[in-house]
Amino acid sequence: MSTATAADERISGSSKISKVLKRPESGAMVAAIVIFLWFALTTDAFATSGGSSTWLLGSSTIGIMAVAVALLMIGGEFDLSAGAMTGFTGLLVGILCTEYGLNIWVAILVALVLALAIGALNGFLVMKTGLPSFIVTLGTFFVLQGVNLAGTKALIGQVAIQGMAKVPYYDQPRTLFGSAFTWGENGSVYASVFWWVGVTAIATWILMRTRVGNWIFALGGAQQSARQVGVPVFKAKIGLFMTTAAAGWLVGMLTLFRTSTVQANTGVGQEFIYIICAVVGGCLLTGGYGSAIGATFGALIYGMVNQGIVYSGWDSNWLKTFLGAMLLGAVLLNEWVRRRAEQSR
Amino acid sequence: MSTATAADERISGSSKISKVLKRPESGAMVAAIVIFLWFALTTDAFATSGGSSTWLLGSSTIGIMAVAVALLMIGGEFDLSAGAMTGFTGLLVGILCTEYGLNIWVAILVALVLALAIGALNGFLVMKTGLPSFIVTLGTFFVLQGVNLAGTKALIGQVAIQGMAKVPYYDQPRTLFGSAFTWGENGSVYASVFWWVGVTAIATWILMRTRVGNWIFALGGAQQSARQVGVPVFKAKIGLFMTTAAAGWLVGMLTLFRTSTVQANTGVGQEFIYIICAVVGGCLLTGGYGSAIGATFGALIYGMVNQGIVYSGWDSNWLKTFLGAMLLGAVLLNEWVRRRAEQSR
Amino acid sequence: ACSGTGKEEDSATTTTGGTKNSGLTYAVITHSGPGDAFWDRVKSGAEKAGADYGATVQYNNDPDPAKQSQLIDSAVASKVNGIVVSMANPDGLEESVKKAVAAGIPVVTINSGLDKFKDFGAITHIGQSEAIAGEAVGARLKAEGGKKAICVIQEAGNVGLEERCKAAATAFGAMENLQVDGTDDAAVQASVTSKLQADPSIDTVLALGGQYAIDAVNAVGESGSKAKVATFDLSEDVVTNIESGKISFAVDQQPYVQGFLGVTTLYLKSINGNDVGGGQPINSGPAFVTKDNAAQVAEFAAKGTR
Amino acid sequence: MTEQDSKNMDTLVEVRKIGKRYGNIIALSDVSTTVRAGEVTCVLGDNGAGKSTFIKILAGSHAHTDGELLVDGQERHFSSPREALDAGIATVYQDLAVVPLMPVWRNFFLGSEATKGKGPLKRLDVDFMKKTTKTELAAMGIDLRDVDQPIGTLSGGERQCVAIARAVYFGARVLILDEPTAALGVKQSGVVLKYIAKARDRGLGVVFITHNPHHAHPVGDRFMLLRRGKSLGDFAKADLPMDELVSMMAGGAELEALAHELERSMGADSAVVSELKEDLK
Amino acid sequence: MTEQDSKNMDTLVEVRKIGKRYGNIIALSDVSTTVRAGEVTCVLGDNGAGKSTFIKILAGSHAHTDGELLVDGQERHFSSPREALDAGIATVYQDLAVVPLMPVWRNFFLGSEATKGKGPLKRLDVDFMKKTTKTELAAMGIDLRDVDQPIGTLSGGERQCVAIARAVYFGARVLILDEPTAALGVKQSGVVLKYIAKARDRGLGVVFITHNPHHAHPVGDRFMLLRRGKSLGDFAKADLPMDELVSMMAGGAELEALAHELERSMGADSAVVSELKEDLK
Ligand SMILES: Nc1ncnc2c1ncn2[C@@H]1O[C@H](COP(=O)(O)OP(=O)(O)OP(=O)(O)O)[C@@H](O)[C@H]1O
Ligand SMILES: Nc1ncnc2c1ncn2[C@@H]1O[C@H](COP(=O)(O)OP(=O)(O)OP(=O)(O)O)[C@@H](O)[C@H]1O
Ligand SMILES: [Mg+2]
Ligand SMILES: [Mg+2]
Repeated sequence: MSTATAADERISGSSKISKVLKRPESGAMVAAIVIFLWFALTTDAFATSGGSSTWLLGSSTIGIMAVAVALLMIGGEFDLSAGAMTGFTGLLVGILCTEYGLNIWVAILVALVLALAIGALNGFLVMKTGLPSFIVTLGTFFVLQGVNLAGTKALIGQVAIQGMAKVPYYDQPRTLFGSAFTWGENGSVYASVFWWVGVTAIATWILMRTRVGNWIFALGGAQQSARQVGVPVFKAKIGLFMTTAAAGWLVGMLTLFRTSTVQANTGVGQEFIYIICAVVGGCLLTGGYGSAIGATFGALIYGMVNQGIVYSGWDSNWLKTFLGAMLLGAVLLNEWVRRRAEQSR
Repeated sequence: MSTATAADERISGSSKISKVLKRPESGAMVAAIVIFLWFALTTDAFATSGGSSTWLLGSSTIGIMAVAVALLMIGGEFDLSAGAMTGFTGLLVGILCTEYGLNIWVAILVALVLALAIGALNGFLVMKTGLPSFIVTLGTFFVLQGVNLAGTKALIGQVAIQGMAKVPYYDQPRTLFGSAFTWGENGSVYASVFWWVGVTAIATWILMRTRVGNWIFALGGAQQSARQVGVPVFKAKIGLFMTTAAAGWLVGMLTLFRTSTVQANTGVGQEFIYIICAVVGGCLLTGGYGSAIGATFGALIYGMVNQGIVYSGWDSNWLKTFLGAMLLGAVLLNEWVRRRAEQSR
Repeated sequence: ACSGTGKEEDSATTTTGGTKNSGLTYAVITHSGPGDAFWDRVKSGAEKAGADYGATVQYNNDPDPAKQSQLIDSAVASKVNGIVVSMANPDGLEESVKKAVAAGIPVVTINSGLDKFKDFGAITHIGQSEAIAGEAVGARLKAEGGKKAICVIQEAGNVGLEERCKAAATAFGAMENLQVDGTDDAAVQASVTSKLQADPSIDTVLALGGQYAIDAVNAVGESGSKAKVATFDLSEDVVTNIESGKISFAVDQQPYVQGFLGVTTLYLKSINGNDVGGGQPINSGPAFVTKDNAAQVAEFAAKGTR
Repeated sequence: MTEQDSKNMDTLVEVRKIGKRYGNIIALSDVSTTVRAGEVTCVLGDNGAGKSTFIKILAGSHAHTDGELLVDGQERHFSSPREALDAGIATVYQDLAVVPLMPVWRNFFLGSEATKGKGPLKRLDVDFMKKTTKTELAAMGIDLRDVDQPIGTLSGGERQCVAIARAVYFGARVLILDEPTAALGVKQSGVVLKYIAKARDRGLGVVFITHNPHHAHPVGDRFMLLRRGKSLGDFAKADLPMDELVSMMAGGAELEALAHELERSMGADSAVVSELKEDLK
Repeated sequence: MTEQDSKNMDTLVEVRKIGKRYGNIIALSDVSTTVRAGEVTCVLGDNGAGKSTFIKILAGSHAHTDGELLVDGQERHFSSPREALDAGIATVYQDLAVVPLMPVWRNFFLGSEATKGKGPLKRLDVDFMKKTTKTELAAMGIDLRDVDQPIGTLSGGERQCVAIARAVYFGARVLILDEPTAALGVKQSGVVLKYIAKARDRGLGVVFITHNPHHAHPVGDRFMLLRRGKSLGDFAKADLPMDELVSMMAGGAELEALAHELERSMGADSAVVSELKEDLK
């Protein structure tokens, strides 16, 4: 009865390559390669060590957030407070150190704990009230945005952290978050790039190879069904919100210790960039489908386009137009690749 | 067999009021009343004729867009280019009139036709490529944003329309779009408020009482099912995108003819405000549920909170924090009302 | 491009002047948000200078210091012949600017960064900080008899705007900030109206951009207040309103000058090794436009160069 | 009804060597049959045999990738269910095609709404639609509390009945039912069988999918058997006594093997086995 | 198995005057019964009678609003299906509870994933899960092409089989099945009946919902009848011959009325009517 032989007459030919191409991230990968080649061939500086370290740096912080946001989106939720969180943690550490002279490591830890608490609160509100996370985290976003602006002004009288470099032990966390390896002629690979790679790897492992990963897919795909087969929905969702918050903290630290400053409006408006990168990387907005590597490629595409346009010397007024056209192009290519793979897998 | 009598033993008591409260917009309505009362009682100017005409004006343009966006969201799609569209149409009319001396009515018509074409293109891309509308219209948004800035700059050498009031026949469309009735002591009800009421009424009629309205609900609720029972999915979706584009045009005209100027960044970032208002008004982000009146109340809440905070004299640095807290409060109240109604309908 | 109505010459970014092509490339990197009228004039000035000298000018901007520093890095990687940069948040740019200087690329700072340009190794600084202009405006408003004022901020958390208001408040006294949503004129007008209604003792409104001055004038009319309106930056409509007395004055920081002189300084460095200013900053303004001199600037305002 | 008779009747729909691939998955290949007016064609087959896929091609919901589909003798390639509906083909899908959040009555009339009034005042005839929904469902033995209830809150069988009542109400020439009785009680199933017989008597062509031989045998005129995406041929009712039908539906020999296996594992006197055997012969 | 016997057996789950309201809709009220080890309790009733609602309370998916639920003699109020699962109650839902976009094998093991390795290296045992899924489904007569296929692309019956196989595989003490055979072919139905009998013989308590008397009668030990949300009582199998069961499932008198009505409208010799009558008596 169960004649499950390898060669089933109900399947037409199938190749290994097309199986790989069927993964959610494959399209974004192809699109990233195309865009890299385009700018490498049309501009002088893009593919040099100096050029590539610039767009790698730009992509890295966005990439870390995009990966976390992708996990959350696969789990069926949004976090609009993710962008403001990067500013919040950075400002908090900056204020605690420059204004109140707190030990820098303690300040960093305090920021992490607060970020996790806010993430947990987001998750708790979403699960307890039954409101869409889009709205709940929008509320948190507004609140954080106000706190960032008014709090910073009230406490240090200006809207940007200054004098961070003079804080004792500044160099220790700077090594961890803000240092760079020189590379090639004038390139420098920043710490945030390594963090990015690490975060992507861990997220991929969790998604593909752990129980929690299985649950994340199920939460986004059909929460009711997941609940019915015994997935701990509540805990898993709160964990996801805390993950994005933690990523926000990480990016806040990376920003603070590389530039030694953060502004009150840092990160505002970025929340959608993260979502965009995740979607370009193959995540479904409705949840239940996507990958961490895809989000990383999405961020890479975004970063390359953003800097590539600068290298091309096009009028910056048109920047957004080029960005829009390239994004659309990348997503279309992405979709096309996936369709082709579906058809001939 | 079919003993469908009025008193079914399987239904416990049910009242008319709770039936009304079960509508999607009921919660937003209650929240709007609460917020109105709050500000009316705690500030002097909020409930005066002057005060209320101010927040009515602020709500009206957002309200028009929110209603159109709500229709689209009920139909299961987003339009992120809606905000930039208001700027685009306003700038276009301004440039055509001040720079090329085109007849003002012709310019208005040209802008409408172009807006509809862009809306149709959005819809066409979404339906043909199978990409999420979030991404497609994001592309259009970026493209429009760039066109607004760079196009305006290239054509008139600056980033805002100037000298509109000197254009021949300016007064005719101004009467239609920009005039105001004086009211009470120092109040003035602008044309846009009337447009807002009209748009809400028409949208409600369409949703509740026409075939197209039935289709819109079905599209968002289960597109595949709708298709299977013969709903013209393609046409209906494109129509919805054209509707938001037309609303963008209307708001563009209302802005241009009230202030006699439009700048290149008009409307950027507003697209999410529209979505927020629709959701506060009871629309589901996932589509298939919501109402036009609800979106109108959502816009009203947003407008009242925005101005009410100013009337209260609170530090405007905290504006966003208050806004976030009030939004969350309104949505929670909204949800609570709906739940109560569900339980005792 | 546009027809010959006396507007600014065609200003594509990569203009290679009508006469010669010097083969030089300069990057202008500012902390402006997109579509900001003030910075648009800085850009126009820089591009005009580039066109005049036959140099290529690449203008880019980002209000986030992390991204602005990446733009500087990009310029260094592209091996430009000089960089003009506005340093609203000097700490955030320090590393990148120093790297550029170390790579042998001459740097000129404009608009803000007066305190730090020397430390970072820039040739000179052009323009005055927002603080100087703000203080001048505050003092003038006070001299005109203002008692209580609001400063309308159209972009939350923008370092430059905050600094303007702060400096104006220092010189004026009772001045409060009002945050508004600069992308929605109806909301700007409504917010200013509300504020004037809520507090009738406000007699002065300071706007930070031409567009918002128009909204403020409308709001004053609507609220029935007698408040005076003053503004940063010019536009055709602002000049018209100054002439008709609805705006008492506008402060012109002469952004065009900042862009033009920035590129000019680099050009002189390239072709002649000059260090303009000799290590001292060069002031670009501010100039006040009132009813008396409005007519003179009207023509330039219409062109979008003032 | 003999093979001869049915040949003389109008052929409404004919498929020739039709096939459907989903990517590299071949769900259906080489299937040929005809749907004739006044005849009930039962499609039988194991789970995953391709029955629903076959149905979806006829209903215009999926386009076929191979072969030909002829409606009234003309070759067609439906690009949407709307076209099939316009050709008079109404379908009850296995997944029901309802919109969970919408009220029952809106679902019932979705795509074919009743209106009243003219011009801009043309509007939904809500009262008529609510009344019709209520009565049509009552006729099937479904006594709804409230037709304003979202259809997602109905029980599985109630939802199924809405889908059937809708197709019957709007069905014009061909009525396709994909496992309509699966979730239904005995009473409701009887009503559905009655509907099918009625539709046949009115001259409609009916395509009926079921796994229940007790449902298939009484109303079916012809039986088409699918197996792993391939057709094993058409049979007229006359050639097919009930027990043969059952054994055919269960894969014949394999069912007997199963009965034997059960006998071994559970003992010959086990209730299941004896019932199975009873069903078999 | 007599009434006497079953009384002596362990009571696993007991419900007392249990009830459930959805807002003002009363879906279930005043239902009492017991689930005993080694016994199959069939829950019968019309569409919308409240069977699934009853099941969902036992499964911890919905909390009851009235009455008491006792597991092993202790009063419980399950707040999530996880708690019910931990108490050894595995359920096949009528709406199957699968995640359409996820591969078959991930769905099979969802919530009870198999892992290997220790500490941070603890990871899913993918090979084992794929193999188990394939073999468990093959044992039910479902021969999948590829367990990596999203479950949403399976046929209705195939999906049903995954849900059943999963519950059987993980079922510990109580197995609840809500219309498991609805979408299944004759062969697959036979396998499910075999599973039920096997589970019973292993000493599990089984709750089985079906509309098919031919499925209910062979395996059921006790029959609980629901009508419009109310219980009409429990019956032991001995007291209930097949024909009485059928008439009870169809609402007894009402079915006869239907047969008469059909006779009038379609003629006494109509195939449907005679089949119905046959079913009736
Ligand atoms: N979430 C809900 N909200 C409101 N009413 C509901 C809800 N779920 C079920 N009902 C109602 O409760 C009644 C019982 O439903 P249930 O699903 O238990 O029936 P059932 O006996 O399983 O029927 P079937 O045999 O058709 O599956 C139905 O009339 C249904 O309309
Ligand atoms: N969208 C799809 N993509 C890939 N495979 C599919 C898709 N839809 C169906 N299939 C496969 O095609 C085969 C036939 O499916 P179909 O739904 O036609 O079966 P069926 O005969 O209706 O079965 P059942 O009696 O269980 O409903 C199944 O094996 C299924 O896995
Ligand atoms: Mg099927
Ligand atoms: Mg049920």
